[in-house]
Amino acid sequence: MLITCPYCGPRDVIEFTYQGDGNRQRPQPASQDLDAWNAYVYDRLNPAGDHNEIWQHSGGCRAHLRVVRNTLTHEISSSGFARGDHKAARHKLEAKS
Amino acid sequence: MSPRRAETGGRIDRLRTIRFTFDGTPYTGYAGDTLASALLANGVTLFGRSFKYHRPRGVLTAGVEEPNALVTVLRGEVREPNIAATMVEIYDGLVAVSQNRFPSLAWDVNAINQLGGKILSAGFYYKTFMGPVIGPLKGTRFWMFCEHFIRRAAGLGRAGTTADPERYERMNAFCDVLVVGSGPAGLMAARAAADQGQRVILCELEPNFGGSANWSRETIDGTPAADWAARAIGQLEGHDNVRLLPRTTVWGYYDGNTLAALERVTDHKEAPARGEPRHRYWAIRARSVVLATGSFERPLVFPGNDRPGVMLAHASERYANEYGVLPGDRIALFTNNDSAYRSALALKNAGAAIVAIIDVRQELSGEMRKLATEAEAEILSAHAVVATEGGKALSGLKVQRFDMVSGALTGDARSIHADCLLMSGGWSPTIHLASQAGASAEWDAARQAFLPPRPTQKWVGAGAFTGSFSTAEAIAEGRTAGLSAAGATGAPTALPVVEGAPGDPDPAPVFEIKAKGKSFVDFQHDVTAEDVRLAHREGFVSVEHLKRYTTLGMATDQGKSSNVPGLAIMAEALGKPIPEVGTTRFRPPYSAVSIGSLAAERFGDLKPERLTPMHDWHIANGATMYSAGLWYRPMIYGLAGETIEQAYVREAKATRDSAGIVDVSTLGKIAVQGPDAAEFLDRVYTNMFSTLAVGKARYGLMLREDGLAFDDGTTWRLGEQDFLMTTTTANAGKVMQHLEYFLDVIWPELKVTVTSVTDEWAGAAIGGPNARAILAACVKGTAVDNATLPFMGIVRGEIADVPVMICRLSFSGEMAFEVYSGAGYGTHVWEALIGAGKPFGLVTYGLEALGTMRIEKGHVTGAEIDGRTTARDLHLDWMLSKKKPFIGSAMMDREGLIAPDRLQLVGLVSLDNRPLNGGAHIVEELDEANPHDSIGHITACCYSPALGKHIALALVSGGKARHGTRAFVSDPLRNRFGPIEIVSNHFYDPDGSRMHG
Amino acid sequence: MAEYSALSLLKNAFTGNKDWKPAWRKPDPKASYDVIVIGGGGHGLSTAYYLAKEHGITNVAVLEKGWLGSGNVGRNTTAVRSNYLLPSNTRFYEHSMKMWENLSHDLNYNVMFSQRGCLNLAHTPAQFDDYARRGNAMRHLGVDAELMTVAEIKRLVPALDVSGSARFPIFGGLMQPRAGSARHDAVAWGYARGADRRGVDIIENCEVTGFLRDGDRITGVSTTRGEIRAKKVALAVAGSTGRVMQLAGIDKMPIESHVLQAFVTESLKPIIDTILTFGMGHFYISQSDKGGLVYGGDLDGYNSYAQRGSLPIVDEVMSEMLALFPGLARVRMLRSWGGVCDMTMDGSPIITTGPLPGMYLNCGWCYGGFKATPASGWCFAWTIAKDEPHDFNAPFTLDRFHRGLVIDDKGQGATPRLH
Amino acid sequence: MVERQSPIEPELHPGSHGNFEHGVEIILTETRPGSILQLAAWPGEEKRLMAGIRTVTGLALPDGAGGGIADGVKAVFGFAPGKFTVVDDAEGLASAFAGVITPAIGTVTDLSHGRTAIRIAGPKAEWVLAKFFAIDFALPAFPVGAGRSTTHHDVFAQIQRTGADQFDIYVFRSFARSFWKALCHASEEVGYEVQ
Ligand SMILES: Cc1cc2nc3c(=O)[nH]c(=O)nc-3n(C[C@H](O)[C@H](O)[C@H](O)COP(=O)(O)OP(=O)(O)OC[C@H]3O[C@@H](n4cnc5c(N)ncnc54)[C@H](O)[C@@H]3O)c2cc1C
Ligand SMILES: NC(=O)c1ccc[n+]([C@@H]2O[C@H](COP(=O)([O-])OP(=O)(O)OC[C@H]3O[C@@H](n4cnc5c(N)ncnc54)[C@H](O)[C@@H]3O)[C@@H](O)[C@H]2O)c1
Ligand SMILES: Cc1cc2nc3c(=O)[nH]c(=O)nc-3n(C[C@H](O)[C@H](O)[C@H](O)COP(=O)(O)O)c2cc1C
Ligand SMILES: [Zn+2]
Repeated sequence: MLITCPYCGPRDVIEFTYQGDGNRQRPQPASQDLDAWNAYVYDRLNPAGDHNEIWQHSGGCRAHLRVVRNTLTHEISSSGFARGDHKAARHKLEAKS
Repeated sequence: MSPRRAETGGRIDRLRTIRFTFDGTPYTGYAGDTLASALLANGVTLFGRSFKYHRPRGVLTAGVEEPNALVTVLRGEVREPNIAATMVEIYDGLVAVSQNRFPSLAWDVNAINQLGGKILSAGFYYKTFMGPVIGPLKGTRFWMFCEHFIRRAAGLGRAGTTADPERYERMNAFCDVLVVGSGPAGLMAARAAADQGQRVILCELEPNFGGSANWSRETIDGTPAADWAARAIGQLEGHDNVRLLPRTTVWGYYDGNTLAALERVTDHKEAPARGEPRHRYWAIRARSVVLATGSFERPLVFPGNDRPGVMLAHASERYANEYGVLPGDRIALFTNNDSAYRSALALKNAGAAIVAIIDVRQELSGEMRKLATEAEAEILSAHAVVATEGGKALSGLKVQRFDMVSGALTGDARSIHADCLLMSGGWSPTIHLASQAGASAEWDAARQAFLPPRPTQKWVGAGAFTGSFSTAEAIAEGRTAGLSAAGATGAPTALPVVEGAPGDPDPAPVFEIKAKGKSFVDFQHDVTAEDVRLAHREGFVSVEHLKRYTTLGMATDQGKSSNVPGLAIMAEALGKPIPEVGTTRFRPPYSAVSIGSLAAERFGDLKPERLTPMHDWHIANGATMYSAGLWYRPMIYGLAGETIEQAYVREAKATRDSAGIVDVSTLGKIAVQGPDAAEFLDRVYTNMFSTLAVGKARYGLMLREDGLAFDDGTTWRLGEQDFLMTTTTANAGKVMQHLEYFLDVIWPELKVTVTSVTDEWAGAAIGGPNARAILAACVKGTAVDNATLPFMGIVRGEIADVPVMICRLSFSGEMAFEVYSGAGYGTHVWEALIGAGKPFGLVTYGLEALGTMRIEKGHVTGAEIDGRTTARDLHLDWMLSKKKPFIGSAMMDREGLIAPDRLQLVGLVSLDNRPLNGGAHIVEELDEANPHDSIGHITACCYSPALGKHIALALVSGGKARHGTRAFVSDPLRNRFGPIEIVSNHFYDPDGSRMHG
Repeated sequence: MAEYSALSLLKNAFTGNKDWKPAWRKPDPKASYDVIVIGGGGHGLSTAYYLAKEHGITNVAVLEKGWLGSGNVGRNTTAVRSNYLLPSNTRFYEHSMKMWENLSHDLNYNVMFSQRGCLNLAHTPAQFDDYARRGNAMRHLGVDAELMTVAEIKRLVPALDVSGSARFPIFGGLMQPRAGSARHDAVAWGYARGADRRGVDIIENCEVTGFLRDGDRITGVSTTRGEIRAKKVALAVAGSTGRVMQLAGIDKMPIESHVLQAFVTESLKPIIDTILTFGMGHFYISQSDKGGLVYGGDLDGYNSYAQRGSLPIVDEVMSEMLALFPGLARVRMLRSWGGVCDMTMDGSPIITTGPLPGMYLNCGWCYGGFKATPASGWCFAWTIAKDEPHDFNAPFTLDRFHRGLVIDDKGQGATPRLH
Repeated sequence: MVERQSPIEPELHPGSHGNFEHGVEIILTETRPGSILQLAAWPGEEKRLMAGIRTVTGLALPDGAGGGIADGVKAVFGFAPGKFTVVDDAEGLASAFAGVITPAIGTVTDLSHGRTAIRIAGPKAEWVLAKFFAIDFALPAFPVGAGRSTTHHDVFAQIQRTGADQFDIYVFRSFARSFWKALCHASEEVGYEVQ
C-alpha cells in the first residue's frame, strides 16, 4: 500500500503508523462529560468502505495525515495534513486519474 | 552417452559438459540443461514419490508448475528441499536427491499406502483415530499416538538446521511500466513502453527471455521465433531506461501497485561471487503493469494418468526444442484440443515416432489432420485413453471409443505400445497475479478457462494471459498493452508478421475419462476424481470446501494445472455449470519463495544495535552488557570470579558508601521548544510545569487518555521556551509519538516543536555521599555547592574542556547529579569523571545495581508502570494536579480505576532470608501442592545491601492497607515458597535526607 | 446419521465409499426460529451445538453469508492455549481447554487436537520474570505452566538457534504443556455436523442484510434468502461485527477490524513439535500434520475488511522466523492469506446479552478466538438460554470499557493494533 | 579543542573492500560536519525562516517540499513541513542563528552530536541505497540538492543528494555504527572504498 504524504509524496505503508478513526472528537480538556470522553477513547467507527483515518508519516516527515481509505479495497481516495483546517488541507490525489 | 539426446537442436551448449549427481549417481548434462532435461536425456524417468500413496512419479511439466519431480538440492550441509527439477539449472557439482521415500526412490516401503486405497479416501482422518473414551489413551492421547506416525509419513523434503551461509538482499525499485513475462506479448509490451521513454522493468521467471517463442518453432518476421525474441531482447538491452531481470518471478501483487519479485541470482552457479546475494527480493512500485504471464496446459484426468512417462504435450515440445531431449521413442498423444498436434509434429521432427493421436473429438479440422499426417501419426478421433500400463515407467496404454457428449466408453479396449504419453486438456491463462490484486476470475465458456478479471489496480493484460492463444494476437495485444501502460496511443509501424501453426484455441469441454482405476486430479497430493465425488457426497460442494476436504490445489504447485479439472468434476457432480461452482482464491506467492529472500538483508541481522557514546569504554572495562530494546547497557562490571549478585551488591554498596557512576545516555530525551512549550507540558503531565523556574527540573508523570499511568521522567527548563524532557528508555519512542499526535492533531494551535535529542546528549549519573566532591574536583565554570546547585537545580559548566549541563537529581536516593555533554564528548567526560573519582573510590555500576538502589527507594519503572496501573496504585496521586485538566484527568476516576481491591505498590521483605524471585506471586495462605488465591506478584527484587535483606517491590491487591502484615511468596514455577512481610515501598531513607544532603 | 469410526470407514471402503451422507443438511430457511445465530464460524456453530445439546433448544438456525467456515475459523493458525495473565481470561480459556480435551469424542469428529505444548521464548531476565508472573498466575488458577531452561528448549526444538551470538539470545521460556493445535476446518465441520444431527438448520450462502425490529427489540433478520423471524438473535460474526452492528443502527463499537496474515511453507518432514513464540517481536510457529510450517506475526496495523495483507508484515514475519531458525532460509513460503480480526480496546472478548433487546453479542476475539471456540459457544449458549451470563463470561461485558473494568492482558490501552 | 568521538571509528576501515574486480563503485566516508541543526518554522513563517537561513549561510533554498542546496561546506534541505536541516563543516552554527531565528519565527535545535553524517558516492550509490530505503533515488525523482526523510526499519535517515552520484545520509548517532556496517555489507557486491 502506498500513502501519499502531501510533503513527501507517495510512500510505502511501512513508513507510516496508523492512528485510527479520524472521526473521533476529543472533548474540551476541562469537559466533565464522561460519556463523551468514553466515546472518544473507546468507541470507533469501523465502516466497510471509505474510512476517515489518521496516519502518521512516522518513518518520514512525521506529519499526521488525514486519509480517506477504503477498508474493503485499501484504495485511498484522498490524503492531506491532519493539522489545521482539515478540509482545506485535504487534497485529491492526481494519481487517481 | 545420452540415450535420449538428439545430436543437434535446443539452446543447450553441447561444448560445455556439466557433471552432477542425483541420488548419488553421477550424470552429465550440458550447460543450459535443467535437472529435469538432463535426467530425461540420461533416460531417467522416475523422479519422485507422491505425498499420500507414495506412487512413483516422473516429470509432468517443463516449468514452474511441476507437481511431481521435486528434489532436495544440497550444498554441503545446507539443504534446499522441494525444488522442482524443472526449475533447477544444472551446474558442475550439483548434488540433488529425491524425497519422501525410504529406503530408495525405486523401492519405497510407504508405497504400501496404495493398498489402503479406499480407506485412505479424502477426509478419512476426521472419521477415526478418536480412540477410547476411557483408559490411559482417552482424550487426545490416542490421536497423538497415531499422529506421531502420520506426521513422519507425511511431509515432503527435509529442511536443514545448518544456518545458510549465503546472503539475501532486498531491492526497492520504481518504474513506469513493469512487464511480467517475456513471451511474445511481454517482449512487445516492453519494447513499446521503452520506445516511449518510459522506465521499464521486464521480469521473466525462466533463465531465458522469450517464453513460448523459445520452443514454439514458429516464424516471426521471417526468422525463427526464438531468434526474433533474442533480437528483441538485444534491442531492449540497449535502452538505459530498461532493466531486464531474468530468473525473476513476480510472486505478489500488493496494494498500490506494489509487486514483489524474487530474482534467483546465483542458484545456477557453482558459487556466488564476493558479496553477491543468492536471492534478491525486488519490491517494485510500478506506475502501471503489463501482465503477459501466458498460460498453463492442463492434464486430462483418466486412469493411470500419473504413471512416469505421462507428460504434458507442450512440455515434451519444450524438452525437444529447447534441450534436444526426447521424452520417449514411441510417443502417443491424448488431447481435447488442437495444440497437441503441433507438439506431435515437433517431436516427430526431433526424431520420435508418433504412434497415435487420441482425440476425444469426433470432428477434426483438415488442418489438424494435415499436421497428423506430417507427423506420421494415426488419428484416433472420438477416442480416449482408459488405462496406462507399465510399472515405474510407461510401457503402453489402452484406448476406447469415447462419446464426448455422454462420456460413454464403448467397444473393445485397444492396446497401444508406447513409452511416452503426452496429454493436453486445454489451457488456463496464468491469471494469478491479476486475481491477487483484487477481483475474482471470470469463466469463458468457449475457451473453457478462467480469464482475468477486470483490473482493480493499474494493470493491462496481453497474450495468452487474456485467453488470446495465438502468437499473432499476443504480439498485437502486447504492443497495445505496452503503449497503454505508457499512457501513449497509436501504433504507426507495422506489427511483426507471424507464421504459426494453425489451430482452434477452444478445446472440447472434456476434463475426465471415467473408467476403472485411479484417475489423478491433483498429482502431488494424490487427489483422485473419486475423492472429488466423495467430497460431493459428503456435502463439501463449495470449491473452497472441496479444496480443504481433499487438499486439492494445496500442494507445492498450488493447483496450477489441477484446479480447473478438479472443479469441472465437481461441477459435473453438482449438475451445475462451472462458473456457478467458481474457483478457489488465488494468494501470494505465485510460486513458493525462499524465506531467506523475504528476510533479505535482515537475515542474520534482525535489528540494528543501538549504542551509547560510552559503549566501547564499557566493553573495554569489563562490563557485561544487557540488551534493553535495541540498546545495550552495562548490567554489571564484574570483577574476576564475582557472581552477578556479588558484583551488583558491591557496586550498590560502594555507591552508597562513597560514590558510583552509571551511563544514563539511553534515557529518552525530547527537546520541547516554543512559546507554548510550558502550556503544552501542563496539558501533557499530571503536574504543573508552567510554574517551573528556568534552571530547574521537575519530576513529571504522564497518563494515557484512558487515565492509566503512561510514563515518568524529569523535565528540565533550560530557557523560558526551552525544555528538555526525559522519558524512560523503553518508552522514548512512544512518548515522542504521543506528543507529536497531540501537537499535530489535537492542539495544532500550540506553537511547540518537539525533537528527539536522545542521541545528542551523553548522560552520566553520579551519586553517593562523595558525588559532589568529585564534581567539584573536575567541573569548571560553575560551583556545585548547595546554593548554586540545589536539589533539582541545573547549572552549566565544563569538564575537561568540554561544556556540560549538570542537574542535581537522584534515582538512587543518594546525593546525585546527572551530567550531560554532547554525545561526541561522552567518553571524554566520563573518563574525566572517573579520573576525578579515583581518590574517592568511585565505582562504575550497571543496571543491576541501579535496579537495586531504586528498589530500596521504592521508585517505579516499567515493571510497575505496566499499562494496567494508575497513579494511585503507585502512590503517585500527589502528582495529580487539581488545578488544571491534563491528558487522562477526565478518565482517571472511573469506578474500575479507583476500586479498593486494585493491585497497589508495596514493598516486601523476605522473612526467611532467602532470595525472592521476580514474577513470584503473593498469597495469604500457603498451599504448595495446590497454589491458589494469589493476591499479587513481585515486580522487582534484589538483595539490599543497605538493608541487609532480600526485598522486593510488588503489586498487591489492596496493598496499602496491608502494610505491616505477613503473607507468603508462592512461586510454584521455581518451587520457592516462604514468609514475607508487606511494607511500604519506601524502604530506604524514606524522608530523602540523603539526596537532599 | 451414522457414527464415524474405524469400522464405518472400513465398511464404506468395501462399498466404494458410496454410502457416506452429507456432514450437514442444506435446508432452506424456515419462516421463524427460537434462536437465530448469525455467523457460521466456529463460535456460531458451537453456540448452536450447545444450545441444542446443553439447553435443549433445537429450533435454531445458523446463518452464514458464504461457505461454512469461510471466516477466521478457516484461516487461523490453530494455536490452542490458556496461558493468559489476567484471571478472567485464564479461567475462561482454561474452561475451553478442558472442553478441547474431549472435543473429538463429544462431536464424534476427529478435530485432531494435539497437545504439543506452547512455548513462549524469553530473551532477557526481565522478560523471563514477566513470563514467570504469568506462569505463576496460571498455576494459582490450577492451570499447567512450566519454566524451561535454554538446554531444555534446545532439546525440545533442536532447529532453534540458542547460541548466545543471536541478536536476541534465548534466555529461557514459559511452557504450557497442555496447549496445542487442532485441525481448524474440522472444528467447524464437526460442530456443524453435531448441531445438524441435533436438529439445527445450518444455512449457507445466507447473508444477514438487516434486522427486523419492533421498536428497539430485534425480532428477526432480513437476509439474501428472505426474512426470518426469531425470538432471539445472536451475533457471532467475529471480524464482521462492525458491519453487522451497523445494520442494527449501532455505528460505533469498542472494536476495530484489522487484518492478520498467516503463512504456510511447503510440506516438510517433522522439524518443530510444539508451538513456539518469539519474545522480541511478533512471531509464532507450529507445524501442521501435513508438514507445512504454519506461522504468523503482527497485525497489518490498520482497519480492513479485505482478508488481504500488506508486504511489510510478510518481510517482518520472515525476518523474525530466521532470527530463531537460521536453517530455514532455504525453506519456501507456499501461501499467505489474511483474516479480519475484531480487535477490542483491551484485547479481550465480549460475550453478553444486548446491547439491544432480543440481541445477544459474541465478538472481540481479536486474533485469539479459535482456542475459545468450545467455551465461547458454551457460554454464549448459556447466556442466550438463560438471559444472563455464566460466571465464566460475566467479566466480558460491553460496558466494561466505559466503567474502567478493562481486561488488558497486554497493558496497551485503547490502541487495538497493539493488543 | 577536544576532538569529538566518532561512533563509527572502530568499524571504519580505510581502503578497498568487497568485490572490486570491476573497480570500486562506491566510496563511503563519515563526513563529520561541525554543526548539524534542525530549524523549524511556525506555520506561515517558513519564508522568514528560509530568509534567515540565507542570511546566516548564504544558501538560497529553493521553494517546495524537500528542496535543498549544498555548496560543499554548508548544506541545507527541507525534510518536513516547515522543517529544515542545516549543516556546516564548522562548529558553532547554532549561535549564528540565535538572533536570526527569533521565537516568533520558529525554533533552532542543535543536533551536531546527535546525528552522524555518512556520505555515499559513486556510480552504484543509487543501487546500494535502494537496498535499504523504499524511495526513488533516480535523478529525476530525487534531484541534486533535495532532501528526503525516510527509514530503514528502525533507523531514521535524512538524505540529501549532494551530487549526481553522491548522497549525504544523516542518521541517529546511536544507530550509526550498525547502519555503517550494513552499508559496507551491502556495498561488497559492487566493491567499495572507505575514505
Ligand atoms: C491469521 C489468523 C490467525 C489466527 N490464529 C489464531 C490462533 O492461533 N489461535 C486462536 O485461538 N485464534 C486465532 N485466530 C483468531 C480466530 O481465528 C478467531 O478469533 C475466531 O475464529 C473467531 O471466531 P469464529 O470462528 O466464530 O469467526 P469466523 O470464522 O470469522 O465466523 C464469523 C462468520 O460470520 C459470517 N458472517 C459475517 N457477516 C455475516 C452476515 N452479515 N450474515 C451472515 N453471516 C455473516 C462470516 O462469513 C464468518 O463465517 C487467528 C485469526 C487469524 C485471522
Ligand atoms: N492453444 C495454444 O496453442 C496455445 C495456448 C496457450 C499459449 N500458446 C502460445 O503462447 C504464446 C502466448 O504468448 P505470451 O507472451 O502471452 O505467453 P508466453 O507463454 O509465451 O510467455 C509468458 C511468459 O511469462 C513468464 N511468466 C509467467 N508468470 C510469471 C511471473 N509471475 N513472473 C515472471 N515471469 C512469468 C513465463 O515464464 C513465460 O515465459 C503464443 O506464442 C501462443 O502460441 C498457444
Ligand atoms: C493451519 C493451516 C494450514 C494450511 N496449510 C496449507 C497448505 O498446506 N497448503 C495450502 O495451499 N494452503 C494451506 N493453508 C491455507 C489455505 O489454503 C487458505 O489460504 C486459508 O485457509 C485462507 O483461505 P483463503 O486463502 O481461501 O482466503 C493452510 C491454512 C491453515 C490455517
Ligand atoms: Zn511525509
